[in-house]
Amino acid sequence: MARRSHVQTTLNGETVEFLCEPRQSLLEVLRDELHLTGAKEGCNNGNCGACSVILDGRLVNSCLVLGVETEGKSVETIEGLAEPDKLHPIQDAFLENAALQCGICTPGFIMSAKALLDQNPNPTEHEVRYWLAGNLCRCTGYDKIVRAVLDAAAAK
Amino acid sequence: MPIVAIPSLLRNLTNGKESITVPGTTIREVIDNLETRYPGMKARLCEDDRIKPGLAVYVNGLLTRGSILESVDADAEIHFLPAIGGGIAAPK
Amino acid sequence: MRDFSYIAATTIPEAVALLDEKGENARILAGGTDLIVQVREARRDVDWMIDIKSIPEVNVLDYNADTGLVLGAAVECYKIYADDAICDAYPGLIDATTIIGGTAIQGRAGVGGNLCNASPAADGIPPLIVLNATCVIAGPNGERELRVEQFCTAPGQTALEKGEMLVSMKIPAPASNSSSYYLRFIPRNEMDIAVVGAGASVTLDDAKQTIVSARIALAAVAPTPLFAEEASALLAGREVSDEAIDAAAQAAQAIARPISDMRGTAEQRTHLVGVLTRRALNGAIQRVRDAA
Amino acid sequence: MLENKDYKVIGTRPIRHDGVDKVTGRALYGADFQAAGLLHGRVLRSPHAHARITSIDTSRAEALPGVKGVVTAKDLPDAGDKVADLGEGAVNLKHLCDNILASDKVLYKGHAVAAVAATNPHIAEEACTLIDVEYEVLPPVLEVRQAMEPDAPLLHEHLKTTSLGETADEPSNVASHIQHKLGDPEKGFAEADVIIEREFVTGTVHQGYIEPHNATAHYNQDGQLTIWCSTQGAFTVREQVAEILQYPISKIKVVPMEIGGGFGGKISVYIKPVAALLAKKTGKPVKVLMNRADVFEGTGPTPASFIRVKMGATNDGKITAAEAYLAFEAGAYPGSPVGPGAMCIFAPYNIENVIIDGYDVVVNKPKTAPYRAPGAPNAAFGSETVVDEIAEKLGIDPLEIRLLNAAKEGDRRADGPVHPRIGCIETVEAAKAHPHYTAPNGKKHHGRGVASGYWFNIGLESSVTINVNSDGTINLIEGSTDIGGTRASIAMQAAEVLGISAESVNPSVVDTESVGYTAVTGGSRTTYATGYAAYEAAQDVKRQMIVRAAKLWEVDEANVQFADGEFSSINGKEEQISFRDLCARLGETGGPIVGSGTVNPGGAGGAYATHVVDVAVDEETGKVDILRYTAVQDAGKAIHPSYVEGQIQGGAVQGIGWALNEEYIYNAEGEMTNASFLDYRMPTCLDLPMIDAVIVEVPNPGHPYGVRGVGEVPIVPPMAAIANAIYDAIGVRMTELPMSPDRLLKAMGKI
Repeated sequence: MARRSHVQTTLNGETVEFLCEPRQSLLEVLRDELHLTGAKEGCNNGNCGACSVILDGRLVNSCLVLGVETEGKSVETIEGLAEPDKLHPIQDAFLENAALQCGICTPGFIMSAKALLDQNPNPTEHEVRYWLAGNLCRCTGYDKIVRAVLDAAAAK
Repeated sequence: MPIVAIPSLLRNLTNGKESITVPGTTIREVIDNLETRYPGMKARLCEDDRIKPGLAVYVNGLLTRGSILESVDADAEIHFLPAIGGGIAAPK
Repeated sequence: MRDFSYIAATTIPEAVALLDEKGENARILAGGTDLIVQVREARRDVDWMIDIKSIPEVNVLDYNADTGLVLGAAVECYKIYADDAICDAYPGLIDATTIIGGTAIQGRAGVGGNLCNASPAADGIPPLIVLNATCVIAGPNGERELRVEQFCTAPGQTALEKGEMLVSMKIPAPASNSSSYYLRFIPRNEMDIAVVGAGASVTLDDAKQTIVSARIALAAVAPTPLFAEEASALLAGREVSDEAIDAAAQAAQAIARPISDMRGTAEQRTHLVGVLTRRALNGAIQRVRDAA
Repeated sequence: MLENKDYKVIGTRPIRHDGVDKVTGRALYGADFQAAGLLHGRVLRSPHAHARITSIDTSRAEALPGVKGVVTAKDLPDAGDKVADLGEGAVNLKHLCDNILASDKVLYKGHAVAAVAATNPHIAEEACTLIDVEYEVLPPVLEVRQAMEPDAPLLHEHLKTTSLGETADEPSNVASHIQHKLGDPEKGFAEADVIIEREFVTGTVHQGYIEPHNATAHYNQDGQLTIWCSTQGAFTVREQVAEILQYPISKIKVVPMEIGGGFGGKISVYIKPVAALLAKKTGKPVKVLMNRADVFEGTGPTPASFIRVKMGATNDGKITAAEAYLAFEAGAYPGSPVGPGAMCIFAPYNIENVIIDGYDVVVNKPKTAPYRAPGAPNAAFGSETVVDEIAEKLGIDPLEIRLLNAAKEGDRRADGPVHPRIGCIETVEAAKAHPHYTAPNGKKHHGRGVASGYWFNIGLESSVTINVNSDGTINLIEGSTDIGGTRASIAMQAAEVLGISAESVNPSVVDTESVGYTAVTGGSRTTYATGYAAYEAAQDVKRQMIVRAAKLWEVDEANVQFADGEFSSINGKEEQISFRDLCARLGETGGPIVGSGTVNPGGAGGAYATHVVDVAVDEETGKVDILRYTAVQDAGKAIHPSYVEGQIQGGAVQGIGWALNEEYIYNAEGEMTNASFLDYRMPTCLDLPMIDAVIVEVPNPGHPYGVRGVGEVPIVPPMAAIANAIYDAIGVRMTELPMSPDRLLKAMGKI
């Protein structure tokens, strides 16, 4: 077995250190080593977006990033989004719009929406749909999710 | 007396009759009386004094709990139909 | 997932030396969006992943209106389409970079990786072909260049020799009155692999009526992405017309050697080559005409 | 008759109780479960669609460092011994067990053969490659009509066709035949002026929930087995595991974690008994997770089918007779939903003369599982397309012909029973009046289609307990796992009874030792039946509170009333106390109050839906785009309209996926070649417009608030509606699902 590497990264604004095997994805590291289980495994090959996180300001599928690659980088996950006493506006919009049913895809959608609104604060419906096409939801038919993201943009 | 709709696949036992009026105040009594008139009927509907797995009993258009203990009105209409899979696991 | 070792190389010589030393079971890791899945699904045996993202040369994204574009092998898609000058100069390349995977994939995947993965269905390769791209390859014996249409040799196989790696792609500056276009057919609107892909570049005369030259390339209809050389040549000197475009489309269909698989049937693919070639050519011509 | 009256809580849109946990990533799903000393399990699956297992050698896997245990079917109790005990049911037990770990034969690619527990998932995976299994490969049977041929290879040597309790003499792949007959179909067709008969083929499709199956099991030294998992029904897991492991239910506790989608697919157990076997063997907690390919290949999809529909009508549009033949692929073991398919196929219509035959047929594919209105979508694709063709032939508007023939209260269903109060007509009328239907539809290659659908819905057992808190709130304990906001819709019904806000209810979904028996979250029953139980439990609380108020005021209980959240005394003494204030005085009036409600209601009340869709067809590529979609549905009474809309929208979109692209694609060896989200092609948000969900409320007399189940019927109409829209656009009748671009190109004669 390849030696476990020591990795230091910034996770939701805090410096963290962990040991991982090269074959462990960032998703595995988050879930199994750091016990942050908000990012979900839906397909483990980049087709569902349930594991979406933001790496150095850019949306990525954490199942397609090796844990060792995050050395010196900054990772944002769903667990870092809300303030201690206040949800992020996108989280509020998802609740207000009933934009979730089972909720398994929700953390991924919210991280993806955050990455979108960070760089495009006023997206059109088409832009929202294009940006979120890498996030699969099987429950909602997407209607309320798209509305929630548009609402969150308008609320900003 | 309750009326039992005979499923088409059981009409070979009733000489083609589509519905039979039989006495009974429970499903069990109704089936026993059917059996008296049309021997073989009970074996097609029941197993060990219970409705066969996979069969559902409707009384007056409503799905019952599927128990032979279910009581029936004097003018009840009774149907034996395949149980609905509707998101429900295989019958016990 | 099989066990492997990870090394982050910081220079080209270091990466080349590692590739040379470790041999067949070493693989370059850039965006990883294909490689990690392939190793996870045991479709590629890799013992060493050599991460090149810390090497300056593979991160170059340099466009100059006179000399063209140098596109580092590890530059992610999102950086390419975020550059307005590149969007203007090479719209066909932008077409491809905005449809490779979803947004999250585009945050990691790049055209260089798309090329080295050598999928017959790669969306990034037909635009490189029609834009006359050249691959800059580093190896134990120094650097060499190779035309992009010669880079892929079979599904998943490239012309890279032992110890060699792709450093960058060079794309000449666009000629005046020229443009490019890439499209693919997929049953959904995103997140699919091309059933067929078609790219085209055209240069028109000043009146924008006659085709001076054109290049057509196809994806997912042969073991490698194809340069449709004869179809392209048919258009040189022809007036823009449905007849000329149909003739090119038919010539493109003639070189397609598609298979039937879960993504489409051979008959469907051959049919689509005609449809998409016409649409790619018309799209590129329209772009020339729409330009101020 | 229930009226649509004003409620205080019902019909409002509060924030769901589990919402914050789910938008912050804090909600714990099955795969999120962690435990000290946890081992990781992995299942080895068959590479062949049909083969006899001649030997399994696990020694190399066991020798791999990090491997703690390997199990095969030999570790399961011998199901064969149970034949004598259980009679005919024993056959089911063998099938149930063999589907968990194959004993003698593998019947589909992906069939579980063995499993490993190791210190990490990568080692477990590697160990699976070290298990040596020898197979004698047999020819696979991959299609229902092929499987019904007399000379088809047999999956099960002892399987014989049963027809309502009668068993045939010769073995066959046809597990059962059902039939419904009403009136005189021959006479009905003789009366018809126009008769249309068409054949339809539908592909195998998967529920496509985003969360793969998962299970963690642990055996205590005292033999107590605990299973943490995502499931649609913790009690159903307990029953199935008890049967498979021959273990008492009292020794099994199932803890339902949050569940990431099910749609019927998370009722049957797959890896839960395997996790239990591995936990027993290793003495450690073992977590077994499926990956996406495992989910596609190793769990139950809904069946492919062959359907023939014949319908006749008079020139004025009256449907006089209907005939259907439905052959459904059960997968590896009997049990397709051909029964409900046969019962639903003509349910939107009042037809006097009907004959329907259904066949349940085994093939070398995963054993099918329920998927949203199982059987009904396949059936409706056929019947609703034929109705459209009849309307076209007669020059009658397609919604008008549905109104002319619509089923209503008192009409007899083809399968016999008489309809209670139903909302079929109301959904068609609402669709007809909708601005979508009245909007112009004239563009070239654009088309509009409509279709209706029916689903029974179901009742079954539910239990709810309410604990009253001293601050005027209640804790509501339930056993229905919450897949789509049912904590809210159940809590709201209790809140309505007690005159408190939805926020004053704290709903909890608990394990099998902490609440009364509750059947699965499925059959569109949860808001209906568990909501009914919550209503009853709240009524129980109310009754007890009235006793306390009477005691407080020293009046007779009969003189205490409760309305609008206030208890008051009548007949003399003027007293009043709010629910909240009385809650603060429970200690002094007799102690805590616990209310309970249990139900097994029979009046689920069927649901109808009518959908309208506009499509654009690219004639050169065969691609269909959905331009506009309106889904009308009778919800009886929408408790939380947002989540009712969500069910309608989600069901419609699953139907759109089924209509256009989703299918299991098999090669000649019986291998599924598209077992990934990349190639299975479920709709993304870029493939869709907004879905306009229109709720019609025809109260169900079988529920105190008139609730009808809403989860399943929205997936019934989309396939036919889209097929009809495609016909409207390009004049081609599509009879095969999915209506993928290559099939459209073929149908148009382009390839």
